[in-house]
Amino acid sequence: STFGDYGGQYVPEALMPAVQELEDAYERYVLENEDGFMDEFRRRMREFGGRPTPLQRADRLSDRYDRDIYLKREDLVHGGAHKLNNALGQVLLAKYMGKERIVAETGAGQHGTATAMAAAHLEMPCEIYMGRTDINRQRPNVYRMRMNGAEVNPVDAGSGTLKEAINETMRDWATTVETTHYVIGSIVGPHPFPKMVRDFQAVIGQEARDQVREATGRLPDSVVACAGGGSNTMGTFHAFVPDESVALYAVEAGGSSLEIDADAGLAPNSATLSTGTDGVLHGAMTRLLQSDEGQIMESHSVSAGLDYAGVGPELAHLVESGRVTPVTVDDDAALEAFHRLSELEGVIPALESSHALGYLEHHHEDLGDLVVVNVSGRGDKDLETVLEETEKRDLEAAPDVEVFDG
Amino acid sequence: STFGDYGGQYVPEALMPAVQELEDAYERYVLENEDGFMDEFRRRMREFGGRPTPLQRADRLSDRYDRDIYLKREDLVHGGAHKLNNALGQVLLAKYMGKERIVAETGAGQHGTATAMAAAHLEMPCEIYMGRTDINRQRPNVYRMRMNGAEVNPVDAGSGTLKEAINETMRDWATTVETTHYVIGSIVGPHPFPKMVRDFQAVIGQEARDQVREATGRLPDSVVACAGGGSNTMGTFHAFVPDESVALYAVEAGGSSLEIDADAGLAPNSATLSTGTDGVLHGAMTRLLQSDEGQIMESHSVSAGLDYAGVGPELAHLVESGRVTPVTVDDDAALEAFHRLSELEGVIPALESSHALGYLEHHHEDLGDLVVVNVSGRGDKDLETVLEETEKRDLEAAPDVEVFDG
Amino acid sequence: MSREPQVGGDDGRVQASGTKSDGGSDSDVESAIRQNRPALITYITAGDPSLEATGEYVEALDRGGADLIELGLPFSEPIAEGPTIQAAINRSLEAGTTPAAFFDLVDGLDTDAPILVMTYYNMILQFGPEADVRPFVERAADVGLSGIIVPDLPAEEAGPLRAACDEHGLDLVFIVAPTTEGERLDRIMSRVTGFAYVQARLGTTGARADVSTATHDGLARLTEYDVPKAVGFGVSEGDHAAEIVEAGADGVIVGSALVDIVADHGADGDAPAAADLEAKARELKAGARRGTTDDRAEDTPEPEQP
Amino acid sequence: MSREPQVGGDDGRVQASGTKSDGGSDSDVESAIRQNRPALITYITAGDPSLEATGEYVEALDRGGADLIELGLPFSEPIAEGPTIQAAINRSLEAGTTPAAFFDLVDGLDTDAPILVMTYYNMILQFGPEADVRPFVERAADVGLSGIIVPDLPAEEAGPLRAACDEHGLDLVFIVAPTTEGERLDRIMSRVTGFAYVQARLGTTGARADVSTATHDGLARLTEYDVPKAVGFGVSEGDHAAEIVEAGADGVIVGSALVDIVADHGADGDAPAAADLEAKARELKAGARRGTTDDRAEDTPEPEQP
Repeated sequence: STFGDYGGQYVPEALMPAVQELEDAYERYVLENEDGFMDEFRRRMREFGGRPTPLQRADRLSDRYDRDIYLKREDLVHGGAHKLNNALGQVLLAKYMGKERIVAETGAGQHGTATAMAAAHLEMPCEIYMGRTDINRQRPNVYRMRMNGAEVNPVDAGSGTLKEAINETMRDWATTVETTHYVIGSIVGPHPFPKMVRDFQAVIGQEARDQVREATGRLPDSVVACAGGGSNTMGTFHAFVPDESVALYAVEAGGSSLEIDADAGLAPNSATLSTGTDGVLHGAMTRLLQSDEGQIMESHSVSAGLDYAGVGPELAHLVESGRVTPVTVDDDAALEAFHRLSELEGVIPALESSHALGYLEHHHEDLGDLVVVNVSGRGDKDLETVLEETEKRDLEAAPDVEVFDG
Repeated sequence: STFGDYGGQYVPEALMPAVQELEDAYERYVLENEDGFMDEFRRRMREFGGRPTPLQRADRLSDRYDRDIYLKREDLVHGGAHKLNNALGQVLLAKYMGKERIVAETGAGQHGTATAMAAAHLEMPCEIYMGRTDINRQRPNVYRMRMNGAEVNPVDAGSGTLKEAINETMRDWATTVETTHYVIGSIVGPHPFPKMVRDFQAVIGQEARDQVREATGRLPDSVVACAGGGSNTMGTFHAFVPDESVALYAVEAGGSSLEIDADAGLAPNSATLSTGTDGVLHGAMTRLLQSDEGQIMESHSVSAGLDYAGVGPELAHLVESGRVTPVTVDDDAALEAFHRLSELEGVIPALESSHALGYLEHHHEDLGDLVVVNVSGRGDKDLETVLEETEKRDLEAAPDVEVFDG
Repeated sequence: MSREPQVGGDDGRVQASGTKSDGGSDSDVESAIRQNRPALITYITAGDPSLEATGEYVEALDRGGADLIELGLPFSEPIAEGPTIQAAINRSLEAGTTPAAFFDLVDGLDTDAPILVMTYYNMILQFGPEADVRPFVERAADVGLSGIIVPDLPAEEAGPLRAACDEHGLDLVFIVAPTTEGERLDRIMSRVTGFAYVQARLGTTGARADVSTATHDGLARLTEYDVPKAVGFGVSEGDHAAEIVEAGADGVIVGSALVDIVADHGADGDAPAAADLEAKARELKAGARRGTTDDRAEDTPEPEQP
Repeated sequence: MSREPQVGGDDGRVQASGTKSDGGSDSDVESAIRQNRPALITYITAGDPSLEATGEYVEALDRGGADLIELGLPFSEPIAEGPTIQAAINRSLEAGTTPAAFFDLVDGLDTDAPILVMTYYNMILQFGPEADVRPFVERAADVGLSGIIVPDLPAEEAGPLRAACDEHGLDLVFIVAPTTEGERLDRIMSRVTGFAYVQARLGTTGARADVSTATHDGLARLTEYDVPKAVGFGVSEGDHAAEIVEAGADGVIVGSALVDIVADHGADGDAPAAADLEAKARELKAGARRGTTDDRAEDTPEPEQP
């Protein structure tokens, strides 16, 4: 149940039986394909989710960087991001386990919308906890969840963002654990969540590894993915971990600065792997953005989807063991990368994924001749944010959008 | 160059050489795969566009209607609709033809965004004409086009919607025809556009026909698709036209009424096939919504993407010959269907596609045991419209979305 | 306006059935050009700002020296027009102009210059109960129109209208664009009657500040064809007309510059633009004549311009 | 507060190393429960509204009859708490409460009731320079704390903390939830020291209007285990305490009801909630005693309730 020193099951006693029940279900259904669970999961991801997603050679980026750049197109998964891989897996598992209801947290809304879609598809009552601040800045995602029939429960505590939503979802789960499954949104939380979510997401790297070999006859020199909680990261990396020739780069949100303001309890970044320290949050020992005393920081990134003070324990372990290299890309470089891919390749990436693309821009010379970058989601959801943030900065890559009536 | 009495090349003399040049290019590149054009097109639609799209059994709709309902998931194409099938084909063709620039019209913005994506992908300068009214009500799509590096030219004439945008794009093309290709957005316009766009879109039905046979061992009893200009309609139907046992239903926007207000020049619907009369618009003889004198009506539908007073000449012909049955679904029923699919299946359909789904709700008993419905696009773009229109109507299928601060 | 040929207008122009140089019989339109060469062809949109005003304006242009008059019958989707004529068409449609009222207007006109109708193909198709060009052509002939120009009807699609025009003795004018070449040019020139409408440049209608050198090239390749050539798109001043005629045109077509005058005067008063239209026609006709003079002086040393 | 055992408080309670019924040596905590059965265990959040006030409040609870006092050391992510204690924790964090200042406060306290610290695992890990539980436990022992309760540390993950507590003579209290069963229950009950914190119902902390019948069931399955059992989650009134003790509990844990009192009085004045806390403690202790009486009358005909 651990990855080196990371992981574990640090949860209230009331949840331990549920966590162990889930562990049992994970082993039987996911690892052993009992009752054909994995077959059904894969079939539904194909027919409902749109898998496999393509691995696309990015011709113009390849020219720009003078090497072969391939994009793994998770933006084409139903719902617009890799999130459904996990949400569908967990909701289906909840059904196999006989649960009657699911709850989930959401920050930017991507996991919430994916869970709501999966729950509608599988006819499972669903409630999503979402911070009040996030609700007000991510209205379209709230609409989508409501359209899919999910309840959206506002969380007013604290800064009203992801951390508080997770806390509140855990409280709900602790109250309703006998009938309810908590669909956690990343490779975080108590065992077996980090392994299970990784296994559901591992399809990204499995496909990409086969596809890049088919397209080029060999393995890539580097694989690059953004890292917040880390589900797209581990999903992309997992199949490549045994390939020692393949360098793995986890690109974190450098935000506006890597310095922490401990007095204010603020980290103006989400660079947990790069700058965090060991501790326990939301059920697992991992790397955290925390004060010397152990209080969790408010993290920050222009990408709400990366904005989390923790990270998956498996990633923490792979970084500690040297297998994965953590790097950072700041808000400005991510915004530039958002515009660059939109304009050069006709793919509008999620702001999360734009961090991976920003790393490519500034460090492509370190990445070898053949690079795979995971485009974890599409950027439609980020348009308003990007416009606002771009205007503040006067970025050169940005288009003028003032075609409206004055 | 005609489909029975429909079709033709009714364009200003200045455009005739370009139309004939295109006809030649269509025959060589598209029909004869010269220089491997179609191979490259198919490869790019696979790798960039995400084809093939799945054919998904809709379990809960199948239960509801007591027959097998399959959804062709064009909402999963890059950009969120079938539009890219055509846009990528034409932009690629423009490149093969040595053109230096493309122009396109857009109404709701779906064709414009698809064209802008394809142009960015293929490094082709691109200008999109869009009515001022549409620009102001479809801002996210304007942003997306600008992000992809396309110019968006507002059209102030008339009611500032699709019809005026087409007129203006034709004027641009008439001025720049030697270096510019006009990427028309549907199976309309002068020959060879209706055939060429159909051929690019025919992949929908080709895939669906193979997929439904693989899934069920037989051909469907009915195929249902919405019809505005008709590109998703013909794209879905084309492969099934020779299968005489398969009934084909083209679902038009019934709007608020099928009655025309000729004095005001308004048709409160877009039911061209069902209620229109023969005439010439935008380069082709086809069915039109027009006054007795021949003035074109302002059409109306809650779905901006269906809101067009003409229709593809091939569809007009297939309706006249009895092969395709035209039917209508009004605004209310389309909105109900939007909510129904979102809630029952976890797929938020475009308002266009919701018309096809609305027909299913009210006439499933006429459709046989095995039905394929084309979900031509996703409904994210329609959320604001649906919320507004739903609120006006107090629809029972609609969720309450008031989770925001007061 | 009756269809009876008239000989001798108040400015000495000759209309109607003249005699072709090859001995064949010219149409009203062709005669008007040949016998008044260099001819001035004027366009305004019927019904802008009202059909009553249009009647006055047509007569003013006639007085001012127009040798042919094109009247636009408005269509809601004028894809070949620039902003000036689009706006005129919108004003006309808002004023309620219908084909029936248009024909009634023309029926009551009495001009020396033959009148042509310029409209889009769908307007022609829809005049009768079914989609059919014949009722329109029949009525056009009845009210004394001399010809038809259809901006969205290329020669390839013109079979039914060509036949109907022939049956009723109307000219069908085709447009020759800068892009029109080879076999297509031959085909168009073999099917056109009245005159060939030579488009001076690519694009839509509209007054422009200079006249393209493309005009010269465009006319040069047409010299082998016998039909009269008139050049339009972008002519707004007498000097333009002079240049065009100098380049070898048989006539000059002016539209947007006249529509601008109508627009400037608006709908106030009783056909307020009439006097200005007449003056503009005079300027343009004089310019065209100047071009002819220059043309004839081509082989002599260039004369001083006034 | 020193760690020297004290005998005899002002209400005659016995603290510190007593003698177990089986002859083994009880801890401070276990003795405080056994010897004051039914024991009243009170919780407040340290630093709400200030550490100075907390000092006063602890002494007030001590005077009011609390047999054990849990002090919450605030953590920014209190996932096991309901809204009442979450709010107290936020107030404490905003007041700048740190573990170092918390320990200093406790070091200066002088109460009859032993004090336990209740905090989340990360706070314990981070007290020293590395992620390690030992510095925290060592300091806790130094300042005279008697035990630790960690709401997010199940027995399975408690190895390092259990070892450190044993080394320093501190009790480590585990929670037993309604869902805790079978082998896990055995394991927890074999590792717990001080008392077993019996969670009356699923969910988070918080005062509720009634006490679940689950309490009875929960206690029934624990009778075979020798360690004292105290019931918490939802106790707010003397009558709740009576019911719980009647059901067989050795102690009653009250938190949110006290935190409510602290919150109601706010930060105005010098520990303004002290008197009310003392009175509430008295009410609860009396209720608990009433439950004992009822409990002992279990086998006799049910008495009339007042």
